[in-house]
Amino acid sequence: MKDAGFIFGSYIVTLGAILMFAVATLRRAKDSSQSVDEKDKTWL
Amino acid sequence: MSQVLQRTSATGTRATKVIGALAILVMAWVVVSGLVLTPQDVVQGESVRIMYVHVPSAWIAYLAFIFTAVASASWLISKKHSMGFDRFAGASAEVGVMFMAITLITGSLWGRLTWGEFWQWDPRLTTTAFLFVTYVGYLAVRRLEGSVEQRARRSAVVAMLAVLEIPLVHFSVVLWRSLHQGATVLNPNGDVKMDDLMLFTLFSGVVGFTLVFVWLVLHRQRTMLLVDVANRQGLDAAIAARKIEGSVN
Amino acid sequence: MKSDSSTRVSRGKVVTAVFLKDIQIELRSRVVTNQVLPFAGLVMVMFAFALDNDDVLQRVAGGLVWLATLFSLFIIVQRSFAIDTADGALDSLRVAGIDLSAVFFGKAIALAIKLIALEIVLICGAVLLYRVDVSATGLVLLVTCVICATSGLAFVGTLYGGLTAGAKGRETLLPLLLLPVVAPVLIAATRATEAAFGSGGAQTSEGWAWIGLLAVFAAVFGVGGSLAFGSLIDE
Amino acid sequence: MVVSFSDVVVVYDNFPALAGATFEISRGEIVLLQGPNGAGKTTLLRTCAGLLPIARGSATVLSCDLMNDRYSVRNKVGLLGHANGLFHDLTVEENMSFWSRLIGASNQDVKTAMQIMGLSDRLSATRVANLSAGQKRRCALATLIVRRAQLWLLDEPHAGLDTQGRDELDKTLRAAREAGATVMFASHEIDRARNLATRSLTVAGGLVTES
Repeated sequence: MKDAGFIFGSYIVTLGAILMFAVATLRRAKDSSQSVDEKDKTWL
Repeated sequence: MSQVLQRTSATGTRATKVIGALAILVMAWVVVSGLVLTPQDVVQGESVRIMYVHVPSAWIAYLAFIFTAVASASWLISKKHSMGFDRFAGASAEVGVMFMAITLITGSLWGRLTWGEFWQWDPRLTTTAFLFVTYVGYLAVRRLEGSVEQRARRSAVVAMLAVLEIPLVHFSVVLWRSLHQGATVLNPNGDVKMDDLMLFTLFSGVVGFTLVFVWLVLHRQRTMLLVDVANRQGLDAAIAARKIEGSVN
Repeated sequence: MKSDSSTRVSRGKVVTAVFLKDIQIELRSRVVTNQVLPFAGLVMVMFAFALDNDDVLQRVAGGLVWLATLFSLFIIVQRSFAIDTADGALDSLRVAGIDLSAVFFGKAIALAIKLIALEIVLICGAVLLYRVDVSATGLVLLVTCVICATSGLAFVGTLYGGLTAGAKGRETLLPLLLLPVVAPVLIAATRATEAAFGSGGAQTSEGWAWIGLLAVFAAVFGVGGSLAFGSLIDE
Repeated sequence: MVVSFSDVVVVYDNFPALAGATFEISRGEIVLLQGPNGAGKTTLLRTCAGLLPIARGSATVLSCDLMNDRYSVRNKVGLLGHANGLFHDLTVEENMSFWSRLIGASNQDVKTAMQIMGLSDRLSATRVANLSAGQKRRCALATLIVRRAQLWLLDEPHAGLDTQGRDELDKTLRAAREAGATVMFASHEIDRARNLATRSLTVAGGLVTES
């Protein structure tokens, strides 16, 4: 398995990027959510 | 119910939670199957395992940019100029840029293993790289100052121009490579002989990434709405403050 | 003084007026001749230093000419809109209710003239510095290539220059937006020019396939630009 | 009504430069806008010219609804902003002929306008870059006179002019009014401005009040 580093690397990059994006989005949502009225959150 | 959701995530609903849970499940299966269960490829050996993340992310990235183009066109055409179209276009482009970055990175890692090089001037690769830069530019245009409507108009026009540009870039790169013989790049996923499990894993990858895409876009789009609303409320406060300033004088 | 000011001026007149204004300002201020041209020439010389090999230089001469043109394009486009934003003339144009697609064509034609002047010098420079030969048939190809490629560059440059005019951080945003778009022009113009130069044994006939691409590019962004310019510059 | 604003909010860089402006101006008035710096005078003038989008409220200028269409009003108004809208590398005459060509004005109009603003033969061959601030202002005003706008929007038109230039400007504005035009102008030259104006409005904190 000399290629293991590359293979694991690509899985880590993929999952890591998705996770970071998700966390960043949720955090930003939380930050701006407090000041926003419930009725403006049309999805609830 | 909404109170409970409020505590966990600001932009979540039952639907996004189901999508999120499904996405995690499918992605876990893809990782396990892709890394452990599926066999080696006859030609490529272990490196074929990168395919299970590379190919789906490329698919989703292209899909995301198609959504951006359609949403931008809808914004321009629709009489009401609903901001929902604009937010969807922006969210989709952001997620698309992320998946395109993943595609380029995993692609070059895979390329290093199969071709022995990180990069080949293959038409598809080159077009993908240009697409990536183009949409990074699109996101930069979205960040230019101005009102929500200005952002929507500017970015919708830029997205439409990108639609004009992509075929031109692709065609020119194809023509460029075809005139330079000897540079026939072997197509990595083309010569993989896939058995049922491999096919199923690849298919699961596409499903899993699509779920991830939907989840991310839903949340991102709602976050954009939150930020826009928060800005608007900030504006209300600013107007009130300025009115007081005005009547004192 | 009762008459309405909105006597409509024909598009052609607006195009000519804007075009002549841009050219006249260039003739006065000599920014392209005194600053951009030396810069582009310097780029060509620096390439020669960096590559330091006559054979290589001869082979890549076409590409270097167009790369130097692209670098200069950013500067010329920025200058072209700095003229209009420096003292609020762009606002005056908007208030006067001028047809902005006519402004687009006027500015694009002026930009094309400046670029062509630059390219002629660069190509001559390539002939001298990199020792390339141009045959008579090659010259026809070269002239066609310069005209088609320059129209495309001028349309795209004016379009995105208008978008970034007056925006914060435009110096960095303009290249980011422009570079991917002009990639087809760079590829096609380079191949056509190499064919005209006969670099690496290329035949002149090979070049004509690229001219088609350049023409399509110019047409697409000419039409797209005249439609989009107004809403990009005037929100 | 030439201008009619009702609770107009205009946002500039996330800041409500106009925070609910309500006022009306009828035909033939010369209206002075007074108020401290940053009160919203410039924004008000630019909004009337159709340059800035209106966030809330409703506004009509020369029977064009600015909320739905800020473009059709433009060729009916003339705006002199803080900037002069001139090309500094061109001479006064070249600037004049550029603008008059775009508007379709006759040579005679251009000559008259330049005479009114005291742009002599010697000045007309000078590059704008070499003019003094007051001379640039006069040149900008001359391009405006050629426009023959129905509504004149002037931001500090007196600034930088000498007494003679100010007198000429006032005379020009009165003449335009005689011809049926309406004028809105902001000025810090209160005494002169009061003399010229038929009415004055106070702009403060993004609001407009009668003064």
